[in-house]
Amino acid sequence: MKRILSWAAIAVGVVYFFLPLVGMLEFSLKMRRGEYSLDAYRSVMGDPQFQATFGYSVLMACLTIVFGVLVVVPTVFWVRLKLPRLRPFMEFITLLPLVIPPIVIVFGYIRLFNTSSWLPLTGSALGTDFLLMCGYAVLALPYMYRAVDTGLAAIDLRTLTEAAQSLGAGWITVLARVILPNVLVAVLSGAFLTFAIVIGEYVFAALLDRPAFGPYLVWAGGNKAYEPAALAVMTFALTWACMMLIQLATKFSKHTRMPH
Amino acid sequence: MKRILSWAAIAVGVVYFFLPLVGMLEFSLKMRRGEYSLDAYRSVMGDPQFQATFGYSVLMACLTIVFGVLVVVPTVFWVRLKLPRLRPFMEFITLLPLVIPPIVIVFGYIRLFNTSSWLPLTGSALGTDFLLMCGYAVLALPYMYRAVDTGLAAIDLRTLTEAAQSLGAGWITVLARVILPNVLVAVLSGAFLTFAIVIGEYVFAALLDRPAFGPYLVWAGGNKAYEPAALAVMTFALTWACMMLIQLATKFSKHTRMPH
Amino acid sequence: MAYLDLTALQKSFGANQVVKSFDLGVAKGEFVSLLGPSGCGKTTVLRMVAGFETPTVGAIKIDGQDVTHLRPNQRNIGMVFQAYALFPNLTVAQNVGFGLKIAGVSAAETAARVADMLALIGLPDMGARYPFQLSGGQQQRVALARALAPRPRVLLLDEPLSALDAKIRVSLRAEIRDIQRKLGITTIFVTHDQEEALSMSDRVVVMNGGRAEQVGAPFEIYNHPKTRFVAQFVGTLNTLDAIVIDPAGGEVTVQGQPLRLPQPIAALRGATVGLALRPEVVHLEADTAQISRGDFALPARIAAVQFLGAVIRVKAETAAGEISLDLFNRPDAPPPPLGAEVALRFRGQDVIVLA
Amino acid sequence: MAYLDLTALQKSFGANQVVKSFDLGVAKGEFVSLLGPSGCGKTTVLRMVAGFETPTVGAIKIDGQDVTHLRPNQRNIGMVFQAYALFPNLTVAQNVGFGLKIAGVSAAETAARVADMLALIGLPDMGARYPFQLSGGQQQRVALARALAPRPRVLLLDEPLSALDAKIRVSLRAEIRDIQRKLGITTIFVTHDQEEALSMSDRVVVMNGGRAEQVGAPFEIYNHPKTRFVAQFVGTLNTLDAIVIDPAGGEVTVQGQPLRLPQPIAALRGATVGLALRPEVVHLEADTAQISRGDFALPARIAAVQFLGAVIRVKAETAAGEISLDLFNRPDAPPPPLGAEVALRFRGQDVIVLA
Repeated sequence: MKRILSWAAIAVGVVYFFLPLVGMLEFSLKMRRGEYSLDAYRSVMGDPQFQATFGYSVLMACLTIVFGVLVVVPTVFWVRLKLPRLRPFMEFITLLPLVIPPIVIVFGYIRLFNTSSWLPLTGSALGTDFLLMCGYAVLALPYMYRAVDTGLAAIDLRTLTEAAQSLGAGWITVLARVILPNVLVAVLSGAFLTFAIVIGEYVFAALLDRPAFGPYLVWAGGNKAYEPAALAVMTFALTWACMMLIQLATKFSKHTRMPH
Repeated sequence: MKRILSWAAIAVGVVYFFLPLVGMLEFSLKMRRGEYSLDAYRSVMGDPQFQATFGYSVLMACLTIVFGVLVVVPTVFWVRLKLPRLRPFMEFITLLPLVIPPIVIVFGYIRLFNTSSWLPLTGSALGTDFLLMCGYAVLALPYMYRAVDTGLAAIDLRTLTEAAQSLGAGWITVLARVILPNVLVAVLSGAFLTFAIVIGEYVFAALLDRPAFGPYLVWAGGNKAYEPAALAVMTFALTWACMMLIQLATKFSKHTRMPH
Repeated sequence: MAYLDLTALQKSFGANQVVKSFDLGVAKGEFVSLLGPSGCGKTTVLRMVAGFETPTVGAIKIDGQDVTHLRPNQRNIGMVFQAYALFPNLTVAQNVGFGLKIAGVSAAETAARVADMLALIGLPDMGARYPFQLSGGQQQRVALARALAPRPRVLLLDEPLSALDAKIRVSLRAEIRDIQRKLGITTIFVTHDQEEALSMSDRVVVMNGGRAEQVGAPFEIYNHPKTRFVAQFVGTLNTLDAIVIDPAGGEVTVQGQPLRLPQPIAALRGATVGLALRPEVVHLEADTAQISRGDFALPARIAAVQFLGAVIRVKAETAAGEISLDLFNRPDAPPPPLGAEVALRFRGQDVIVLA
Repeated sequence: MAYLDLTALQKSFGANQVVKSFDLGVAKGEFVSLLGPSGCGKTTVLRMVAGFETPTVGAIKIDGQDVTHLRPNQRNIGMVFQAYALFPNLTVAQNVGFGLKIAGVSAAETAARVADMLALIGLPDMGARYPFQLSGGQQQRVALARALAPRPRVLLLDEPLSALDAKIRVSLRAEIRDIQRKLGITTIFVTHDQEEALSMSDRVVVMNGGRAEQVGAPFEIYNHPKTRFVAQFVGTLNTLDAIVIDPAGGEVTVQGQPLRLPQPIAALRGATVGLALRPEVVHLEADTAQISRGDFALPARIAAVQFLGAVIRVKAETAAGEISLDLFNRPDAPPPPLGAEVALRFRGQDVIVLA
């Protein structure tokens, strides 16, 4: 009885998530009257605005990932190895972007870097793009940090480093041959999560007035009928692909699969 | 040298986060010409729209927390105790809301529960509120799940349950006297996180057209000068208070502090 | 009829039969160990007694009452786990009093009983501490007190010493046994460590592949193993081949030397049988001239010497293979040097004939 | 001059002086153990030799070369850790070849050396496996092979057996010692387990509070401890009070009975001195009539009997306190029953006089 109940609970959860998606998928295929077709998708793909905003967001996502990885991985490695007392502080800092509303962050940026400030970033498109990327990096920080931190926690960082050193390895060899290969999966999963978050982000892009995919989605939602559903399905498919990549990356790393 | 470098990196991180806030705080105090004052705050607090939207969001946050706790805690307990093979599946499901853009989720809801659907929730204010709360619960699910799961992982669930049973405890006693007291802190930290996220959320509330605090923040940002800064500072103070409560809750539970 | 009675117990998980027809009667106040390698089913038997698993076939009776299908919280059984399993949010006193509180015992009575229990485990002043403030050994003693506080009918110990350091493990052995004797509580102890089982138990059940291979007192199990598995699992064993000369008279030859065993041998004349020798029954004679005629003595060469403290373990090479033997340390006589030529002496009555 | 030379080493962490003036010379090919309780500084000494810590004061020389301020990767030292520390992303063969690859050894030579090493540790066919596919004991053997592959000048073992099961721990002891002998590599072994230190080492350094209390062969350390700490930390010890009768002649009385020690006593006539007895030098006489005149014998009552297998540990109560003694199991003579009246016999030359 209890077993059935718990399975039922899980079924409810699945429905709760997937029903909206199925509904949207079905609707997105109904653009042509009376039959299912891919017309809505064709219409979306042909829209030059879609192409522009989507390309822009993908580029921003990639830049954010590179920026995030370069900042997070060495910092976490060093804090874990040499400044472990700073870890609670790091945890706290990286939790902030989750609890400070993005609206507040973006207002702060606008206030600080407006055209009359000492660093008028919002004055140029490129400056605003940079600001947007910084914002995205902040948004993604909790996930990137936790992913890398979990990855490094799974290996015995100090002992592996010392073992490699006693075998003649210098710092660069330690990082390149011992540490990186063992956290690559974690870094990848953090990167995919960052990608998914940036692609769907709305508040930052809208308030900084940049031509990103999120605002386009909302605009399309208000002005078109079937295309938004198609867009939503496509976005979902993309993020789903990201999820799958995370899972695959985890599976692929056979050496980290522990017995039992 | 390396030490200095790493401290410098941390300092940069702090500046990156706190400079926008400090700038905003300074600006928010400058409403009265030539001197610092709390005029902007007074103006905000007196705004009936602020009172209404903020109250609405606090209520929604509390409802979301209750809903989330009631769904998540028993599920996680049962899955850990009796269906451990389902855990990867649970991890996957609870990761979904992070990677599916909120826009897509809310479009799905609107599509599924619009006025011409089989369950026209968006037709009434109360129905839309319910939908909004469901959306918030989905948004908060990853954090609530992970908090509770980590809390349950920290205790030896199975053995503690069996120990209590062998001492004569039934299921209710096990849950009330053994399990709950030991995950309370985790549940609280998940709750505070949920609160912070709901208070600052924009996309759901805006697209479902409900009078929440997020849309009010954005509206004020576009239409007022000093008040948005004051609002941002207040929101930040609130979320900061949440963070502190999370930290305090962790500290308070002296029995879970391990000597290591 | 025994106080605790396990009759024809079987347990399968899916297609995997973990316990195959297990019978055991435990007398009131007896301390019985289930000893065996991992996967032998010993823990499953214990968990069936506790009620965490239901037997596929068979019955469990305590003091005449059939408890086979009672739930764990209805059996009045005390259990101590390998992982201590103290409730981290409760103090030591609250942990010990947990079972009493559930049983509805009054606060005053609970307090008195908790104080008694804490005195019994030698931690009378620790009541207000939290588990994380205790060492592993102290935590396990509190777990024992908690299990004993509600005066259970049977005490079950599931490898309670495995998580502890070597020194504490040894001292806690004696302490648990003392407490068990003092309270006279019927106890089942599960372990994979033969020294624990031998040193603590009234009787040992050696388990293998879901069955009991032998049940007996430690001295019996060690000196008169009934099966090859028991002989090899319990203690260290040297094996020698012998040729049967006179089966009825127990006469054999080892490397051409005659040796008389105290009992007849179930083998034909001329057959080869396996003899087993415990390391402590083999004596080392450094001066080969000292051996009198008629004694059985194998010439040997010292191959390894391990100084363990009180005991020195020597490995000697003989024509019949390597033989381990144990000597006591003697302050006036250092262990023999590597490569020394010696003689190994042993008596027919100390030999175990392997089936 | 010794091959590995530690001179006046000191190490402080902040105000905490962990190592206080430590001197040690290790001969080429010698196996030396650092034995002591946790916090005695043994691991810090090892880490200074490895280069993971820099001494506050003092010098470390290997083969005449001062390495005190060399970085760990410049010392050509092999190290094995308690936690195995195999690189999880590399196969066993890649792990073993890691140091050779860094040293720039050719692929062919590396492959040959790796094969040699895997044969040496008895895992010749495991090269293609990943660490997680091996048992703990196998992983630690691979870690040993990895440390040895680049032919280090010194091998450092940091409690390499602590994470392993009791049975594997014992068998790996002998294996490590064999490999060390075969390669003749100078080795420092850190452990808190006295049996490990005694059974494996050429010499043992007993450490306490950041200092070496005694350095000597295991037999020496065990039978002739120089300080009370060494006597009590290494092995089990019974203590008895004795009254000095004739300091120069080594005569004392224990419970009124005269006992002659082989050496003079550094105490005044009439003073009380502590005598220590190892459990294996005390003999138990069940038949008190058997004791001949002139033998020293204390009347006693059996208080506890622990059957450990080869050894039976008996606790006997005497007027001078409880005394533990070890007997070998004898298949034809069960251990004495609890409460039996016996006599304990020991000789003056087996007694340790405590300072």
